[in-house]
Amino acid sequence: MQVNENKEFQPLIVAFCCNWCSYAGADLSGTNRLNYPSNVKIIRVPCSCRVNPMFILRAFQKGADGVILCGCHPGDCHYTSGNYFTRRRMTLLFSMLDFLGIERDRTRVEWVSAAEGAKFAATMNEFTEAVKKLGPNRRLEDLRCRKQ
Amino acid sequence: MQRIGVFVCHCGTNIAATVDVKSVAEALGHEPGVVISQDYQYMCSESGQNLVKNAIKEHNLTGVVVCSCSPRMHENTFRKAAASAGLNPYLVEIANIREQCSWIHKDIASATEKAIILGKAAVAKVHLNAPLTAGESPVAKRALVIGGGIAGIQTALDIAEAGFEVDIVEKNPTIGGKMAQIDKTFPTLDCAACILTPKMVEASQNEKITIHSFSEVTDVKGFVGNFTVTIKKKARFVDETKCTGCGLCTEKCPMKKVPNEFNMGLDNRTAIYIPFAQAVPKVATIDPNHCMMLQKGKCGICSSVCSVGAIDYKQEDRFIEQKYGAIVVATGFNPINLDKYDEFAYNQCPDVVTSLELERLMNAAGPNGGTLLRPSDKTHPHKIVFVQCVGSRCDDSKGKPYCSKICCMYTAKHAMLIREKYPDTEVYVFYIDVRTPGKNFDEFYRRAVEQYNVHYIKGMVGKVTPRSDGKIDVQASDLLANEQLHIDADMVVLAAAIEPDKTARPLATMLTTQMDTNDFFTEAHPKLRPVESATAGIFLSGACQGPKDIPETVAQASAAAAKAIGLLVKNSITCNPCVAHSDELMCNGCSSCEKVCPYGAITYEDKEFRMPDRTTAIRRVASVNPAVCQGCGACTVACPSGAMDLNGFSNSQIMAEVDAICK
Amino acid sequence: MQEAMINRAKQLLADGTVNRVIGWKRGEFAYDITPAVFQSAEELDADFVFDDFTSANVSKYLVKESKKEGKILAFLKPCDTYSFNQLTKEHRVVRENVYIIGIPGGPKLDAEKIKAKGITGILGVKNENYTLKIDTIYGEETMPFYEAVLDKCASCKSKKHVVFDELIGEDGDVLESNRFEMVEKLENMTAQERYDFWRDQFSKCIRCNACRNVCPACTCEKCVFDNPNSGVENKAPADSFEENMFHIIRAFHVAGRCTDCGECSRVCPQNIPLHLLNRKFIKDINSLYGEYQAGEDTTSRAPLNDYKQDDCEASIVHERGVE
Amino acid sequence: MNKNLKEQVLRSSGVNVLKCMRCGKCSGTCPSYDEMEYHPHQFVYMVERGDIETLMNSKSIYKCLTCFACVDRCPRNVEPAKVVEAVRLAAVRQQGNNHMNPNQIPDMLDDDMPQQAIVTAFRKYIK
Repeated sequence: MQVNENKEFQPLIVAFCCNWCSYAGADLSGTNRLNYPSNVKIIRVPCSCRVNPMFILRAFQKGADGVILCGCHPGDCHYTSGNYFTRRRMTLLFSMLDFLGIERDRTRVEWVSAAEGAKFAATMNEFTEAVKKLGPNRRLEDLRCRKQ
Repeated sequence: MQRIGVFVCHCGTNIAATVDVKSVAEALGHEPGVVISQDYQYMCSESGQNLVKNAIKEHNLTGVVVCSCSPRMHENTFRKAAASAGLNPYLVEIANIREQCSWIHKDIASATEKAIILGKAAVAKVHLNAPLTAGESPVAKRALVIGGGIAGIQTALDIAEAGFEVDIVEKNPTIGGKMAQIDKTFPTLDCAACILTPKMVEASQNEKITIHSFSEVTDVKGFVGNFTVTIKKKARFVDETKCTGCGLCTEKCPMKKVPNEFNMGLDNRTAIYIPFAQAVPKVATIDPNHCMMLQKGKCGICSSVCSVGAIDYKQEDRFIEQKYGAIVVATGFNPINLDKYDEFAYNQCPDVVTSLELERLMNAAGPNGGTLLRPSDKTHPHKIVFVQCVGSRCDDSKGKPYCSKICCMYTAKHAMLIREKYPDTEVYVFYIDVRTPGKNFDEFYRRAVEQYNVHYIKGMVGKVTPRSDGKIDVQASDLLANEQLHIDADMVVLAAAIEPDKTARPLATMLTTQMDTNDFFTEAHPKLRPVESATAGIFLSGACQGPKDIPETVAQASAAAAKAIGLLVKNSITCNPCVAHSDELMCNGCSSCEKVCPYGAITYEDKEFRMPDRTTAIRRVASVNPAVCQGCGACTVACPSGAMDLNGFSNSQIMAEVDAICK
Repeated sequence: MQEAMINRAKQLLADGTVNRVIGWKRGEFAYDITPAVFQSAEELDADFVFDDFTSANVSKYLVKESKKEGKILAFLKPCDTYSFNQLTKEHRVVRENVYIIGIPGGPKLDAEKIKAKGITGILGVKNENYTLKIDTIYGEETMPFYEAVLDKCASCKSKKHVVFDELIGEDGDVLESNRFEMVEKLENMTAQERYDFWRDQFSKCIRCNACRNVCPACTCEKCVFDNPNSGVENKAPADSFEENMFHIIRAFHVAGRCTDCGECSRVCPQNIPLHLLNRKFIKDINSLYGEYQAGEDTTSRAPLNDYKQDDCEASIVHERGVE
Repeated sequence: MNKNLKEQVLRSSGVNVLKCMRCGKCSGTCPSYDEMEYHPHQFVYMVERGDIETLMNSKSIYKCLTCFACVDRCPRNVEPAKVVEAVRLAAVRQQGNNHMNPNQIPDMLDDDMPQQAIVTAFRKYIK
């Protein structure tokens, strides 16, 4: 994302949302007209456990400044156990990114149910702000993808 | 070469007011492969769909992107439209520019920019969509109803009526649920037992219905049309097939001081008991916590008096496994625990009772044989105060945030019945609002006021203080008189909020259905699919979905039955084609995918392969059963080689979306 | 030891228990020992080597070898047996087709460390009371034995053979090791310091794929980095991102499967401490999900293919350690 | 209606008066009810309407015992006592409008007066 001198840095946030809870939660925040920044772009996946670490790295590579993964609350997964696997995978992946010195606030896992439109909006507002504070992603970017 | 059509919906002004739909259509028209890009007022309308259909035919489209509302709303609509125009329905992608764009952003420029990006992501994805064909899977012609209250009974009767086998699983020794405990029903004031017990008998006599009383569901596997359920038949220490329900054992049992749940603990029962006279099945049950034989090994009276030898102290929990095509949840409700509302002195004073306790106090089969007496001193109360909304309509920290819905009406009923039977009794009802939507409901409430002279006072009781003279001081506000009142009452009746049964939460986890924050089951759509859960094949009946009165419960029970029947009449159901599949050439056979599959959809076989060096090798490779796979994608990430991929959400499709969004 | 191994191998070949032997033979230099398959007693006598430089883990070769006709004899050091077990668990080797002789483990020597002392032209080595006598073309040199030990051996986790058909020499025990020391040191750095550390390391990567090719956990039929359809196909890193990506994904793919055999770092021509990535995962898994040693058995569920309902949330990463 | 005053009261009390569902439980529970011209539920409603000055000029603001029964029992967590306190603060903050002179206090004491009332009266007098 570009940084102009007279323009506030606008981060690009990619949000992976599971179809059953979080995507529905995002729809609900829309239905209730709860605002969150347009920086957030949602990609629908059937379950949070569909999200491969490669997708997250890919997003950073192509210019995302923050990646958030939303799924059903533990115990509520439409597929029973998907989010439990997600939780382990992402804990380890984020820990590794942190180990490599990548800012840990660029990644997040959040559980948002289909009823939590307000939580979805609040989470997105909060996450966007946190990433905004970090500034553009420089530690895990592909220079060739940087926008002018 | 791809030929993609893009259709941008205005949704009236829902989208068009914040997103410049013309420039979205214009921008997406320049995307690679896009041959036509149009906008239209209402894309989901018939003429909107025709626009899509005609474009598919006219431009020979290979893919369609609709920029509109959430795919959860109209993805199916447009898939069907595409199919009717000869395009594989899975070549349609939706860009959600309403719920996730126009409705949440205010700035037209940034909303439009985002809408274009979402559109581009959908175009990028549809480039990689493959035509998919749905497989089929058989339907087991049997339904399971969990919960044997009026909801469960009605659902079971309706399904049986349609000719299908139904099993009712009830955790208590008898079916009947809450309605069996109720004295009279509003707004007609007919006796609950008179209308419920014939239905209970009908259920027990219907040859299509099997009642598993004193049983619980312990495990659910499988999926729509093909559930395998494990039912635990708890040991009742009485052989159900032999017991005639004569009741001699309950008369002779020496352990007579067990609080009687059916009468809300207002009187006692024996350790071996039949909950009430019309119980179904009418079979005795031994309460192992109080039976001296089971506790200390001494007694055995029931066994010696039983003429058919039905008593079996060695009985153990039994587990049965059964296949079902459909499952209906009817787990019902309970009044909340009132421990934390100190101000109403519920725990201090026996004459402060809940409404359900009052039902038993007034019931002919209740502890006082139908005469309304104070629990403390068995005297006739002359002044009764009803308190509405106890624990309902509260801030989350103080109680339930919702209206319990039934309290206004049953309180009017109680007040009326008391005034009818004991005209010397003064009755006060403290209300915040009187909510009586329903056929003949407001008329009923007005009758309580106008005909029976029940004192309705707008205001809330602030404090209830039992006095040493046996009276109860009720301090309350009368908002219309702008006064604080003190009433020296003989009894106080609390309209406790209702909440879903505690068994519902673990059941929801087993069924993989969703619940709201209050533990009510979430319906698939709040308006259009009110009796289905979001999980296919699981239906909702009665108060497990939200507070409901009896007529509403019965209506929903029949609706749930109709939906279940609609499923059971099919010989097979169309499967979701968005399932995982494995590329055998890349599969390592390492079993990682199998370990994470919640459905056991993955199996392995040794296959012979021709290797690049022209030798042959036997390799262990995974294969996915498309009828069992539900398409979660857990396996795709567990697979290190990337051999496992998911139709409709493939690695390359998701990465294309990522790329388009980040471009 | 070498004698005993050759003799036993010859017996097993002679009585038909096995039809070939996987062991090691000398390469160009004395310290250049590589795995090799021997078909006959003559070949064994001619080339079979087992000495202080014999550190290569042969278990990965058994993925292919165990699927061939007849049984193969494999000599496995304790650390190699963990790799073999892990491969058995993942159905990558056919256990019945391998006759395993457990042999004592290291510590093995690192020729680079000897060369670093300015000692070149190495012809052979001898350990005499922990003084290493090195025979070179320029005469004999000496150095303290432990200064020449391979890093992976210096932090050895176990001398116990977890799978074997017979043993030559004694079986040992699982050891208390200090293997997480360096991981902890890095964890205690600031994010910027960690970033700089890894940038220094990864920027050296020439993507020779030695780490991948030697890794007994990396046995995919087709690696995602070689697969044009995977979306991450990458033959040579073009920039810092691709350097990072390869190592992150590789470490993630072996997380919970890596037995910490240390081969990746041993073979890295650029001396990138790749094992630290794997150890970070092992350390995290041990502390978050309970002690787990990949390859210890053939039945337990790998931590990433398992879960507990009360697992910690991913936010734990944000809550601990140095920012 | 004085908008600034309303905002001041809302800010200093931290109360969201819109959460009130007008059940009147606060007034039903208030031990000072009969002493007050305006009752707890009226405080909440009048603050919502912005009718602050009437409340500031009423003796009711000094009758609240700050016993917090209303706060404890309000089903919607509105916290009426905090509204009363905020209105009282608004009055106290005005210069020269002390409702009570310390010299008057001895005369006001009688046996029925609860001690808490005297303590709060003193507290309310001192700015």
